[in-house]
Amino acid sequence: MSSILIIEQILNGLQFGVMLFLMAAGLTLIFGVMGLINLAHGSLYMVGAFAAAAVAGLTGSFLLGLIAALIAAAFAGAIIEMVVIRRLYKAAHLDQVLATFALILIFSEGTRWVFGSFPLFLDIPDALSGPVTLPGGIQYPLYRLTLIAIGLLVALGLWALIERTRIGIQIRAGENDREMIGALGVDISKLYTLIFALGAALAGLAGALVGAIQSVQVGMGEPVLILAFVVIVIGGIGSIRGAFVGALLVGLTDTLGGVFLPELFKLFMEAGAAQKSGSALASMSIYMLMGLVLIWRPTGLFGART
Amino acid sequence: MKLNERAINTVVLLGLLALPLYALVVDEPFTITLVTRAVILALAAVGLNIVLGIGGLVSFGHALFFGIGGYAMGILAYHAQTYTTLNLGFFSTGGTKLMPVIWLVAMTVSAIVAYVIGKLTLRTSGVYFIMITLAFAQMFYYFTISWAQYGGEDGLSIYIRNDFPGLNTLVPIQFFAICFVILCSVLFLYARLQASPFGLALNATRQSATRVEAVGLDPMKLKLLAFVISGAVTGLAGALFADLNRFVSPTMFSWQLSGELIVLIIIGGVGRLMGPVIGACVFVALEHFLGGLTSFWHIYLGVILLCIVLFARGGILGLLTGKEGAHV
Amino acid sequence: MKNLILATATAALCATGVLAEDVKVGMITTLSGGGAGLGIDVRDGFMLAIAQSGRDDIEVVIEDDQRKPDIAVQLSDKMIQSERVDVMTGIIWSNLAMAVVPAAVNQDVFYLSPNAGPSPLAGQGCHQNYFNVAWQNDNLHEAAGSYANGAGYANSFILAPNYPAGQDALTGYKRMYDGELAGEVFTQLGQTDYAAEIAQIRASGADSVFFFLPGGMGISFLKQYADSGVDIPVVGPAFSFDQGILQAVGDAALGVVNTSQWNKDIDNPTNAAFVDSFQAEYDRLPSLYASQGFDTANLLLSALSVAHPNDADAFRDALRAADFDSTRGDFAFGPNHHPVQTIYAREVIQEGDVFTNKIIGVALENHSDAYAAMCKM
Amino acid sequence: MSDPILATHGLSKRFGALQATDDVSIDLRAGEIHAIIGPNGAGKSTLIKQICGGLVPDAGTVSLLGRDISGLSTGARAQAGLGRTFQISELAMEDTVLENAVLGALGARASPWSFWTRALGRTDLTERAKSGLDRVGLLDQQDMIVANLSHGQRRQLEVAVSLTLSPKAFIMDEPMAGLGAEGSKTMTSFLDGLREEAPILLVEHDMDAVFALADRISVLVYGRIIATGTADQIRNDAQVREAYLGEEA
Repeated sequence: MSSILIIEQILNGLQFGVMLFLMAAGLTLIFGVMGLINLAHGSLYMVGAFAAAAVAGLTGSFLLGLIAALIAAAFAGAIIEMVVIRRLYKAAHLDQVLATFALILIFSEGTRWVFGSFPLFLDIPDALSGPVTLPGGIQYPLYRLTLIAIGLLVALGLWALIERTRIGIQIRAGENDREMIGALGVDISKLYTLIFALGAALAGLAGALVGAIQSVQVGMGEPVLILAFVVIVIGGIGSIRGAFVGALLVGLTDTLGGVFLPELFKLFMEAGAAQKSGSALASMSIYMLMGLVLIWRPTGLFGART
Repeated sequence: MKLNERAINTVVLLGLLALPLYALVVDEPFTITLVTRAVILALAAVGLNIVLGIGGLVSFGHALFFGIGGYAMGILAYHAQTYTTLNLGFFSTGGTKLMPVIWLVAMTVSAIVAYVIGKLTLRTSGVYFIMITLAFAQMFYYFTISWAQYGGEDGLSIYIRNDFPGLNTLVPIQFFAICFVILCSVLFLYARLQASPFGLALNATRQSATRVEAVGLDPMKLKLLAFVISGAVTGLAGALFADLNRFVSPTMFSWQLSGELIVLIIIGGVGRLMGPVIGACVFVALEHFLGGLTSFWHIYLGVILLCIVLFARGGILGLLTGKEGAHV
Repeated sequence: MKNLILATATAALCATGVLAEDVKVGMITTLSGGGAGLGIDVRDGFMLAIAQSGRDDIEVVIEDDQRKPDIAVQLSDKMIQSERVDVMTGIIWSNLAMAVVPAAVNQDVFYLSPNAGPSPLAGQGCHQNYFNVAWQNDNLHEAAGSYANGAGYANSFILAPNYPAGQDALTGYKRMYDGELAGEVFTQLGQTDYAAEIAQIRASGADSVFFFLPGGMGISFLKQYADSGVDIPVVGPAFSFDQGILQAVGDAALGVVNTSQWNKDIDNPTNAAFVDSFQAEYDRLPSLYASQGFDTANLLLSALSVAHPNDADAFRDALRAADFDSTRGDFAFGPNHHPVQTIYAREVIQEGDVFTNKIIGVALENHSDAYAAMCKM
Repeated sequence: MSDPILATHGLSKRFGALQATDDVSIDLRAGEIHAIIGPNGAGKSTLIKQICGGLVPDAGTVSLLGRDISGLSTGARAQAGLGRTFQISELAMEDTVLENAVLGALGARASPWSFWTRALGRTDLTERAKSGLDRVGLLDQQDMIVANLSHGQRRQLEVAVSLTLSPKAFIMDEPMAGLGAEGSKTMTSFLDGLREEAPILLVEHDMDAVFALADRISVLVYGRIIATGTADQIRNDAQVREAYLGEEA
């Protein structure tokens, strides 16, 4: 296997990882600050993708589509926070799971009701289509490189937001002590709505960005949701840094596992069988990764120790 | 509303028995099948309720045991119906179509797997436990999807239901009878377990593991045993479910199914004897009637579930008895 | 109360066949969730043919299986035990068909498959009451292999999801394809990112790519493939180039060759009428699945004009004769009740704003399936 | 001088830069109340955790009745005879008072592995539980749900649960915390009588209670024991006054 192929696969893993980070960051923030398990986060990803596809389809502008995705997802997030989620902060995890599970049902079927059962079209903008040649002669799609850049920029922005701004201080205070931010004179319910909308917007952004290279369809959020949960659990719930590291780990494991495990199996198996068992193992690999991490560190890589 | 929980329980069980009998009289066999489905789902959820309700462990991977039970049935019956040998290295068998044997295998394998997984996962708690149990179920899900020998994603079809001595299991009411008797036995076991010293200690573990440790008991061992019992019961339900459908597939391992089992319990009432049973009846009824009304029935189901969480803490039983908690 | 008794009595009468001329058809198909588009098309095609027949003695009971095998089994029990249908149809997915069909046909119900054709039901598990009106699962892949030979491809890279239908697809392709394999990859079921596979394709030195990735997987693959700059020609079965999803793929699919037993430009009066009336009725172009639903209904109607399903032997003979005008032109059943039909190679083109397919040649003529010999009926 | 019931030998624990306990050696003798006092963050909680088994020390051992229990789990130490009460009540809040006490009795029997009999139908368990409740004066409240008890009653119940274990030594973490003046007085007189049953290692902030009860007092500052002695000795110890009471010597 050539080194070019390996580098290309690492880039692929990285791109997958940073997109997972966009999902996981919101999820982990919401859990860290509000203590809420939000299964409906994947629905916000879907909302973003559908909004982008609808607006880009009408206006022909991908950028407008992206903006629409951000607004629609943030708006949807703020609405469900104010109508439903707000009543669940003090509830048991179990009630949160059920309520947000119910939200998934409503969002998925609602979207199907509005947009129909067929996938929507969303294409990457012309300016970003096609491959570029990287140093070393690697041909790599420009759009995917852009995704990596956007993901890293968002990560940087989040870090700055949390470490360097007033809202960041409030968020960190909220993670440590929910009562304290009330004492600091912060309007908690406004802060929570804001954080929820921020998380939702990130999910919507991911949905729109990824929707352009995948298919925009009902149910697209659920597999990503499960992966995002895997990411934040590996990283340690509530930790943005953990989500970042976890996302890259999961992205790389999934991509590289799918490529290299069958190759590895071919060393001691007949090719067809190696292909089958290798890819079977690859599909389980991230769950094994998560299992191992949790057995080793029951609160994830960067989670609070008990 | 304040009704006596024991009275409600009696009414529900009697209703669960009366409906199929009525259906038998008016010759509506499908109603019997539908009630049987509710009974089996209830059984699976009763199993989950042992860890979730008494032990406070939110297992988001209980479909794992449901699936193991299903595949235990599928594999044994597959070998029996194709006259092939199942070779495990240390042991080989021609499979079987006898229900009691299948049940025993389903429960044993589920219990063993539960023991291993419990050993690995019970160190974690809260969301970590939720997710790690999910992870194990997902591993089995993906494994069975690519397990070509037993049908992979297509699953395994068993053309004729397995045998129970003295009964014709293909007759809906007779298969219902089997499932109903099992459910009642397990409910009885659950009630005894809940009131037993073990149940008391497990219940205390949920509320304060520190206290349980301070009186010299080991919460880990309590939880592990509960997990094993729970896995075995859900595994048994899985074998029955596969027999009801005469079919087993990886969807029995899916996370949606794990979620549904939790939903059943919350609808009915967490930690209550009949909570899972009431939840299963309501869920199957909603699925059947709403599904017949509109193809967008998931929206309505979602709204109903939301209302239960927001306005009926303690589930339907909590609403009816006026008591949120499970304590009798 | 009186009405209820009356209704029950009527139902009982129907069930015992006193009003023998009425026919009840049970359709279990996917109408909600991710794969709903296929089921909706099958249903609409089927109902269009029933409506056009003008017969009011056929009652069609339609239920949504949510693409879940256990729900499908439950609905099948309901159809047989409660609705007491004579004929069943509608299932889209092979795994659901495997869960439902064997039990149903063993309870003396006829089953007409409008889409799924898993190999066990074509081979050892074939049944006299089971008729497949679409194709055996391998057929379109075999046609793709045959097309690849004709196009002079000698080094294919092939990929499919790691599940039985995916494994069958690669087997089917290899059965007809004579050249070398530059690579063979199983992806994950439901996978949405194919960057890794595309990188492998780029590095493999292949002269052609064959893929079977139904539904959203295919959309993702094609969009990413088009964007990657790899320009090795692609061949696939019709499932990823169907009318319903082509619009979501867009430009990325243009020029791709795919194999299908049907296309809207097949030149026969039945097909032309079907395409026009479907568009008039539902305001969209018909898909492959709609044509299969339409053909299934017409096969049923042709048999019903000869015998009622209560007369099982006569009805079965009438089905086997396949005396109906298919949208595909010639249509006949092989000994295992699976189609013997011509499979075409199509190319994706753009007509105005709409992406659609155009037939460019024949991939396999009067093709049967590889399992017929194993069927002992 | 009799052999100590409970003793620690050179317990040390470091968290990063913080030396939480530093070479702590204390003992608890039959019939006495030995109080540990010290400013916030002095390492009292860390010390208790190391004695009871929640925290593994970097160095040092714990012995009970001359037997080294350092290697045992929390549960096993409780079995061996350490009866513990908590600063914040650790009880099954949804259960009844009696059920909580029966849990203690179960612990004493070390046998929760019974699945068929009713826990509350086993007289061996309920008798033991009720005698514990009687001892703290909660017998009349046995059917109340713990969540409905007053703060003071929960403290008493904590002690009752410990009593069902017939411990060799009590470890009590701030039993007076949150009790009003009246409650503290009752608790003080109750503990006063309890020392005959088993000696008490008492961590407490309420100085009135400490000086009224303790036979000996140890002062923990920055993880070190800086003085041990009777109430009078401690009151007059210059080092204590300086380090703890903040007075200039």
